Amino acid sequence: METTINPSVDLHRDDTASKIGMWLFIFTEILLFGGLFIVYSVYRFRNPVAFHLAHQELSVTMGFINTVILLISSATVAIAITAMQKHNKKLTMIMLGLTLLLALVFMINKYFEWGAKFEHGMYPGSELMANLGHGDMLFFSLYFFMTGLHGVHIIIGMVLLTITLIKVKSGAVNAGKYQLLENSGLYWHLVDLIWIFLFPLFYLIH
Amino acid sequence: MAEQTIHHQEPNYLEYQGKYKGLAGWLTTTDHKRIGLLYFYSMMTFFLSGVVMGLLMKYELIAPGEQIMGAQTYNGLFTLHGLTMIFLFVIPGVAAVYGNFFLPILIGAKDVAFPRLNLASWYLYIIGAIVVLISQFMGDGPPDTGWTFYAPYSLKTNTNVVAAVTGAFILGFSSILTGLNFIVTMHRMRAPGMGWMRMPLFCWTLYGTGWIQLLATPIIGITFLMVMAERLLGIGFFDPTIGGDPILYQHLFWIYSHPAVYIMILPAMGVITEIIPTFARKTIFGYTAIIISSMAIAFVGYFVWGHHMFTSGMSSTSRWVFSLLTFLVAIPSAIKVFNWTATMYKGSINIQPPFLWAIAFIFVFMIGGFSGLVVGSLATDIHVHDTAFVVAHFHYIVFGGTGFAFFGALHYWYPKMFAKMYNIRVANIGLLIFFIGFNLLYFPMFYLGLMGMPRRYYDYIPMFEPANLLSTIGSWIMAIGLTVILVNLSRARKMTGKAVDDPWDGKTLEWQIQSPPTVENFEEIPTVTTGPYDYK
Amino acid sequence: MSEEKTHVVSIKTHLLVLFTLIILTVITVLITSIELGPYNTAAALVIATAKALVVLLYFMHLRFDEPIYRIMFGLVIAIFVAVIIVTFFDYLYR
Amino acid sequence: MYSGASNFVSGTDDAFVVIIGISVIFLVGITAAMLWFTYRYSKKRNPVATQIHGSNTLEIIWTVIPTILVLGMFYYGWAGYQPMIKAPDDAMNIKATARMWSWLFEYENGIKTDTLYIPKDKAVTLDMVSPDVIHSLYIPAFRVKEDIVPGKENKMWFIGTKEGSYELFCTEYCGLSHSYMFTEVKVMPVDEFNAWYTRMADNAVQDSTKPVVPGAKGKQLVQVNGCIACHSLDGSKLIGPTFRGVYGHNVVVVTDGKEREITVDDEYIKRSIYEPNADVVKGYIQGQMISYKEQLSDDEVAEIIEYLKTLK
Ligand code: HEA
Ligand code: HEA
Ligand code: HEC
Ligand code: CUA
Ligand SMILES: [Cu+2]
Repeated sequence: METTINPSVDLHRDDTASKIGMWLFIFTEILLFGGLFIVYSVYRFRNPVAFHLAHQELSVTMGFINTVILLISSATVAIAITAMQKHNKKLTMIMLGLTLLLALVFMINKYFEWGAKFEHGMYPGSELMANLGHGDMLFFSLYFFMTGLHGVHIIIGMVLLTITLIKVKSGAVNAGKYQLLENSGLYWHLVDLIWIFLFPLFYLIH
Repeated sequence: MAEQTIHHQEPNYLEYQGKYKGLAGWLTTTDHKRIGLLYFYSMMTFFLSGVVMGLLMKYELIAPGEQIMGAQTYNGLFTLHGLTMIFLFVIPGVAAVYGNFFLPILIGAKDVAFPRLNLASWYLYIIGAIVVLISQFMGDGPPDTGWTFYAPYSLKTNTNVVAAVTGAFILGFSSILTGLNFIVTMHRMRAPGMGWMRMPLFCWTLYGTGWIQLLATPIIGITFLMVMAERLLGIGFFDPTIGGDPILYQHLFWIYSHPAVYIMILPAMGVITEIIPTFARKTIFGYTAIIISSMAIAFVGYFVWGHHMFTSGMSSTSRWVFSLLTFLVAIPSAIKVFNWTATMYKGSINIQPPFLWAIAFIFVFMIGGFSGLVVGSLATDIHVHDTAFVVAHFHYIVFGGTGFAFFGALHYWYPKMFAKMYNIRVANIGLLIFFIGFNLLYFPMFYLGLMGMPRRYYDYIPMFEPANLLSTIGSWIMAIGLTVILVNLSRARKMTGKAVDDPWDGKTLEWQIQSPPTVENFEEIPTVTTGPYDYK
Repeated sequence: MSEEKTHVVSIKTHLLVLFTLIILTVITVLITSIELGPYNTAAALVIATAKALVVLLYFMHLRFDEPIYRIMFGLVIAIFVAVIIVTFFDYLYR
Repeated sequence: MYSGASNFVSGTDDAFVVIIGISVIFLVGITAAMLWFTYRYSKKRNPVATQIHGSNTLEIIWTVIPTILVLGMFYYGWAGYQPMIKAPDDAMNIKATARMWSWLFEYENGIKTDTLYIPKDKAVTLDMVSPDVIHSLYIPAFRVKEDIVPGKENKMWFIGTKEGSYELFCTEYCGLSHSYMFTEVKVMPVDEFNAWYTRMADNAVQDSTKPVVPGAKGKQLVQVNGCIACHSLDGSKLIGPTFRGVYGHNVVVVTDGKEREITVDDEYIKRSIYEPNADVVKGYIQGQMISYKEQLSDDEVAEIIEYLKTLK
């Protein structure tokens, strides 16, 4: 009777399992955005002219800067993992901090970008938006919805990275056990991946 | 039997006392068996309330004109009935209850890969259910859109669509996480010697189901989010007055909801595949073929969604493409039916309630499937789309398929789960009444559909009265049958004496351990040396 | 990490990858700013896909992981693409 | 089955016969096999099972045969559907408007009806539009059905081949009175139809010249445009307020979120019809009634008002 161990607590640690789990989760996220990409491509196909004109309202510079920021942040997370593998805790923490910082800059940028739109009276539910032509309405609906949802993912990613950073600091995540770091890294790359497609779709293509 | 209690030293999962006792012990459990039962009890509650709604609807339809409710109530009822039955009963259904309970045992593991996530899925399920429930009482009243939430009606109606959609969204996440958990479990936790090709076939169907849950559910999640955004924020996606395309909504909805019907049926087929060899005392016929057919159903099932939209005004090209693909998805189902039948050939059949449920399943599943062929064909679907014929099709295949398998599984695994045996005779009688009622209830709907009675009709012209009357009477007979079955099962719980560990002489791993299983399932992780259905 | 051999990607590789990604981004911006008609979209999407691949293979370690991850990822994308194609059977022929 | 009355009946019914026929054969065969096995190989009669692991030949056979059968079914379904795609060029055009919860048919010469009248043996095309939500036009006897999607013009065509009246249902769920969105198709011999067609057109011309009973025209308009789906004539409350005694009575309306009391006069009724959401009667839901600006001219609204005055 001494074996009153709870199996779930007792479970041996299985990093591969959590990695597969993370990848599966990433697949669902891809499909989540996938649904939106379907909507985007259908409406773009049906309203080519309006989408072309509407996209000119977005600032390529702003989008470009944000793309580069996210790319760099992806690199810093990747480096954080390398550093961890090389037992360099300090570098890991610096890289994670850098990533968080870049994420913050991204959000601030977004804030100004959206803010500028709002100032022009362009926001969900606004009069201006309600009076847009059909194609433009769809473009901006999609723009707000997709970048908004992406923003939500950035925030989730930031929370994850912060937790990881704290755990790295406390040593709970270490060179022998860094699956959490790897998983938050994967998540962060996913956020980057999605942006890689959002950027040309909204800012570039015409 | 008495010696077994001495023999096994560990407490079984029902008696086990962890940190918390009583109800709290259940609500904080991470034991896959207890979570399975949590699902079971909550699901039965929802199922029975859905059943009551069904009976009320049938009563309303007994004759033309108003019987017991107004049109608004009726519209709210079939919406809630559909939501409850689909999202709260059959989609989690067999997988969440029996998958949770038996998947780890069948592959020789102590638990699923992520036990805490597993519990979280159940909580999400309950929260989703509560939100759906809240939608009935909050705002401007129960949603009245049908479970399909077609735009633009769902954007226009003043009823409480947002809450219902939110509930469904949360339920979707619960489903995704369960699927994820199962897939990882099968990848990582098979006992030594249990290669992929030695897994019991129920596990294989759960594997296929898991992938559908992962890849299809997010699509409906995002679609529902768009509906919410459209209703709350005033941005447009589907409303035609601002350029949206309502047909695109239907595409997105069915991109999920067609694969979802295979989420419902695959584990059900898996259960049947477990039951038949056990009672035929014979190894399964065509093990590999059944695996391939499960995977084929899961895969092809992604590409047939358009058959729900044959009259929606989509292009004729996509109409025939979807019709063709729909017919292709019928083939793997056919393979399964043939293999089941072949397994019975030259067996030594032990005729027990689970086996009778399996046969009843195959019969009603065939009727459902064949009527699926009728609606899968272009010309005929133009005639019967959105009529009572479709309602008959899906009750035959959803209730007849998943529902029958659910009860079959309950009779099959009951002695393992609770270590009690129910009264076999009463179980058989219950099944008989249930089966007669079922056919009397739904068969007339085929006829009604062919005659042209549309579905979601609160009232109808006198021509349709006789068949409707018959159908209503069927619903009462079926209610009697189900009552007999459930009373029989719940009385068994209180019976004294303990069922033997392997009452059916099964060969899969769950029968090799004690009933009820211990917390850890196995005292020692078994090493597997043969295939799952090794009868000699 | 018991069973899987861990592959350490050097920091230099990561920096190189980052550099490639930024170059690719600059190229898309430049390409799409000139008039190429329909090729415009194609070019932007091809480059985006290339970038995504680089991120997947290096940052996300797909190149160094067991093949199972690549297989799963490939299948998921294949299904998604097929779904889009099937959807467009409607819109292309309306 | 239901006897048919259009050119598509034979194609569709053939598909039914083929699919249901094959299905019944398999259903009976497999059920019989199962029951026989259960009986013949029960534990009592066959105490020891023979272990058979499978047979590739059989698997191939029962994959290939259903595949062929299923492709045959697909073919019949397609063959029955294919002629529905394109209408002949000489078809007669009728505009069908579906709205919550009534039907309106407009003919080429301008007459409007709420029942569909068509000549026998002549191709008819329906141009189908909906101003509010999705509906679906279904004539069981013709084996035709097509959704009516707002913002999109769907078409349907057929030839009525048998004289008589047939049910016409709405089969896409469209809200409260979905099940009452019901009317009929009348297939008439060609000369009878032509006589009806010109008579109706003449009536329309006469109406504008000859004075008739006050409100008669308005009454017709109210029926044809489906107002009575939501407004009762007997004082009971449906989706909208009753028409009985509306004219001249006082009503509380909500305008821009503020309540005010007004007396129903010509001006107000006109606004209620053209911009129903401007003043919403208290206790009723905004957005249910849609604007009739496109459908009803000023003159017609005046006729309706005349009619409403008669409803005391
Ligand atoms: C468990 C759920 C489930 C399953 C498994 C299925 C299985 C199938 N369904 Fe069904 N379906 C639903 C649940 C399900 N369906 C629901 C809920 C709806 C309505 C949704 C709504 O609108 O509210 C629906 C609606 C629906 C439609 C839309 C109808 C309409 O609205 O007009 C169509 C059209 O093609 C269809 C087809 C099929 C087909 C071809 C199969 C096939 O997979 C069936 C395959 C099985 C067999 C064919 C029988 C076994 C085979 C043999 C015995 C061998 C012999 C076979 C041959 C010779 C081929 N279904
Ligand atoms: C698993 C899925 C499932 C199940 C099990 C059922 C079960 C039933 N359904 Fe179904 N139904 C759906 C899924 C399901 N349904 C869906 C998805 C729709 C479409 C919704 C939409 O259009 O949006 C639908 C729509 C639908 C309609 C069509 C509405 C319309 O189009 O107008 C009708 C009409 O009668 C109906 C009836 C019934 C009945 C009578 C039952 C019952 O099962 C009846 C059988 C009765 C019993 C089985 C016994 C009851 C027993 C007791 C009460 C005693 C209990 C006692 C103890 C516990 C001691 N349902
Ligand atoms: C889909 C349902 C619907 C249809 C069809 C409909 N109405 Fe209405 N109607 C309403 C509702 C709901 C209101 C009350 C809310 C409002 O004022 O918008 C209303 C209000 C009115 C009023 C103001 C009544 C009062 O008591 O002040 C008039 C007049 C009116 N409708 C006329 C018509 C006419 C004429 C038609 C047909 C050409 C018509 N309606 C068709 C739903 C409908
Ligand atoms: Cu119009 Cu249903
Ligand atoms: Cu389907």
